[in-house]
Amino acid sequence: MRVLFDSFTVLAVSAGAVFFLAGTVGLLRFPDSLSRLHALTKADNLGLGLVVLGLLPQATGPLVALKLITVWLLAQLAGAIVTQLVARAVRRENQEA
Amino acid sequence: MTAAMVLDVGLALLVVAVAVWIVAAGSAFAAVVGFVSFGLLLALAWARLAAVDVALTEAAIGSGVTGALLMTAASRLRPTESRSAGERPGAFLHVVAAVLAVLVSAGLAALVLIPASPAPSLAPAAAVHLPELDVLNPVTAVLMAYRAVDTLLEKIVLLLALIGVWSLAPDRFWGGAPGLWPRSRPDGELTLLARLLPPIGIVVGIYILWVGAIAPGGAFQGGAILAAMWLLIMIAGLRPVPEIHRQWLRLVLVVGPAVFLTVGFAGFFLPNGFLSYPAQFTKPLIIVIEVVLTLSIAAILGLLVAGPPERERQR
Amino acid sequence: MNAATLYGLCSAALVGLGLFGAIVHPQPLRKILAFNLLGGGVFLQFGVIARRGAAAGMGGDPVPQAMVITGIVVAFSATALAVTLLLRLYQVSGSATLSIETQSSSESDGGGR
Amino acid sequence: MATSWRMPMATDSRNLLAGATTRAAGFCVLWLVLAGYSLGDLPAAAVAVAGATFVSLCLLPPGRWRVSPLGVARLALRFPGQAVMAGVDVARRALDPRLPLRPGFVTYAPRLPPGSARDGFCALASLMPGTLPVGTNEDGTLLVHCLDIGQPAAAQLAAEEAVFMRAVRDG
Repeated sequence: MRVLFDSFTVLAVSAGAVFFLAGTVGLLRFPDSLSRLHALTKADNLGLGLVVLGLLPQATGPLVALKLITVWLLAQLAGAIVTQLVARAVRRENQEA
Repeated sequence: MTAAMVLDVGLALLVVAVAVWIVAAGSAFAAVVGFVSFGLLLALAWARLAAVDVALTEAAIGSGVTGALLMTAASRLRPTESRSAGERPGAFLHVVAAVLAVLVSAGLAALVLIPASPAPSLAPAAAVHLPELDVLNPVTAVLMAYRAVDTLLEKIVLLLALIGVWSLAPDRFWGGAPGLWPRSRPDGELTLLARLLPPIGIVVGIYILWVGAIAPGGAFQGGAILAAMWLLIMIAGLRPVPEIHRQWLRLVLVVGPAVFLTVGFAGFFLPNGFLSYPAQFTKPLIIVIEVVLTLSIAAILGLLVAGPPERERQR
Repeated sequence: MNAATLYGLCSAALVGLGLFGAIVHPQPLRKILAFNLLGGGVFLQFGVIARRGAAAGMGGDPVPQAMVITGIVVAFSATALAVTLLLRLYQVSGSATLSIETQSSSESDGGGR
Repeated sequence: MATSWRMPMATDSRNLLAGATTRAAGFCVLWLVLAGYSLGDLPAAAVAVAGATFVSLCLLPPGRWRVSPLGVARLALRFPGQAVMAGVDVARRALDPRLPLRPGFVTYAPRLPPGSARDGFCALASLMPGTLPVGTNEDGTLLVHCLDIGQPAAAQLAAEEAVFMRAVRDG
């Protein structure tokens, strides 16, 4: 059972790392600021989600598991709002230019 | 090389790389963005040095609150940037500065590489009285008991800085409200965040304050979180920035240092004198001081970011 | 080499970089940033001393750690005051420069807002 | 918009009480998640929950949003799948050597009126595959940035909005 949980953790956290990597590659390769924002929020959110999912079997109790999920939800909220604030600033700058 | 060592080397290189970027960046705004990430990376370095209390303070104050302050300044000062490009010092000064910097760095590096042996430490001395203080976090014990006078003076420094900032306002704005952001229309998304996040931040901030007695955390870290929530509400325009002549505001600003000082002077009636606590009340007294200090710290940090008054006092 | 030595070298580099930036940057805001960099390096040096003083079951000497926490807050106070002085200078003179020639020329053409 | 810190004047006091109770329960859970269960923490927990509930009621008066538990459950169940699709979509494009992107703007006329419920929907849409609301046009429609304008972004947003509206609406 323990082995099953541990291998799940390794698998999910590695998959999460792959998405963080993909998000970073997108950040470097995508042509304009707004497209880069897509790369940053979506790939990284999924990456963090997978890391959290992978760590859930390692949690020592339901409260610790809930703490992990809370971290993910707060990161989602902040990511969604900040992305839009940056997007708005980019649009304003494009209009001025 | 172990995995932890790889992590440390990578982190140290990243910290230095971001520092180079801050010095070399083309625009001040880009440098400030670099500074915010520098603070967060530095917080990770502190955690790797087993100093979690400092890591929290660095992330909250060194990166977060300072970053907010510098970002406003950078956007306001943007028109002045192109002009100062012509004032760059010549090659000679560059060389002199580089030589000086390398010398200082080399001296510090030598100190690091040739450490004193045995390493000086006050940890055993700090550990001796921890049980009677009933405060399990040694850093909080140092801040609130052993070196309480430093902490008290630091509060006074914060207050003096705020008085200094306020006194830079033009006379006609004295007593009025700080301008905060040069933004008239609140953004929809920001308002949404300002409605949802502050209650969560209050729970987290009070938790960080409370846990400071037994684990990393304390008045500064908790106060910085509360200040950030207050700033978020004000920037989103959900509640006004208070006018600085308000009695309640000034009361909140001084209540922390005042209570601390009162307890400190009450120590004169005890064997150890100034800033010593009566044995049986040590923990409750420390908690009371920490709570009022947190309130004052949150208010002062928020108002330091908000800056001097920029609007006339409403009659 | 252990982690403390590594971060010690890192802090030495930060102090040098901060010092260099504070001298060569003409813009006061960049000087303030560089100064904070320098401060960060000095604080980290304290962290190394604290880590090496690990004893009595603690991960590090709590005294330097507490001093750094105080230092970070005081550094923030100084930064806030410096930034406000700078913004006020810009408000009254229309420029944010420390150069005497540029300042007097902007005063003569009225400056300010 | 800026008002002072006072409890909201509820037109319906039962509504206020219900809102306060559910929120306080939520903040209690948050405290337990952070601090764990300990009787000694009670004073701090009480202050934190009371403060958070008060501020929450001030900033977002109850009755401002009409929340349907069933709709929220449906939204929450849908969300992980959407997050996976969004992440996989971006990762595929980023890692493809040919970089298959056709970035561009789409206008979308939301059915939600302007307000915090619409802001919530925009935040959600920015986490959905391929779409990123950038701002509001002068005629009240949303300007949405898409990674691939070949995708049926408007239809996708409409489906998403329908699910969202069943969960949360401005009251």
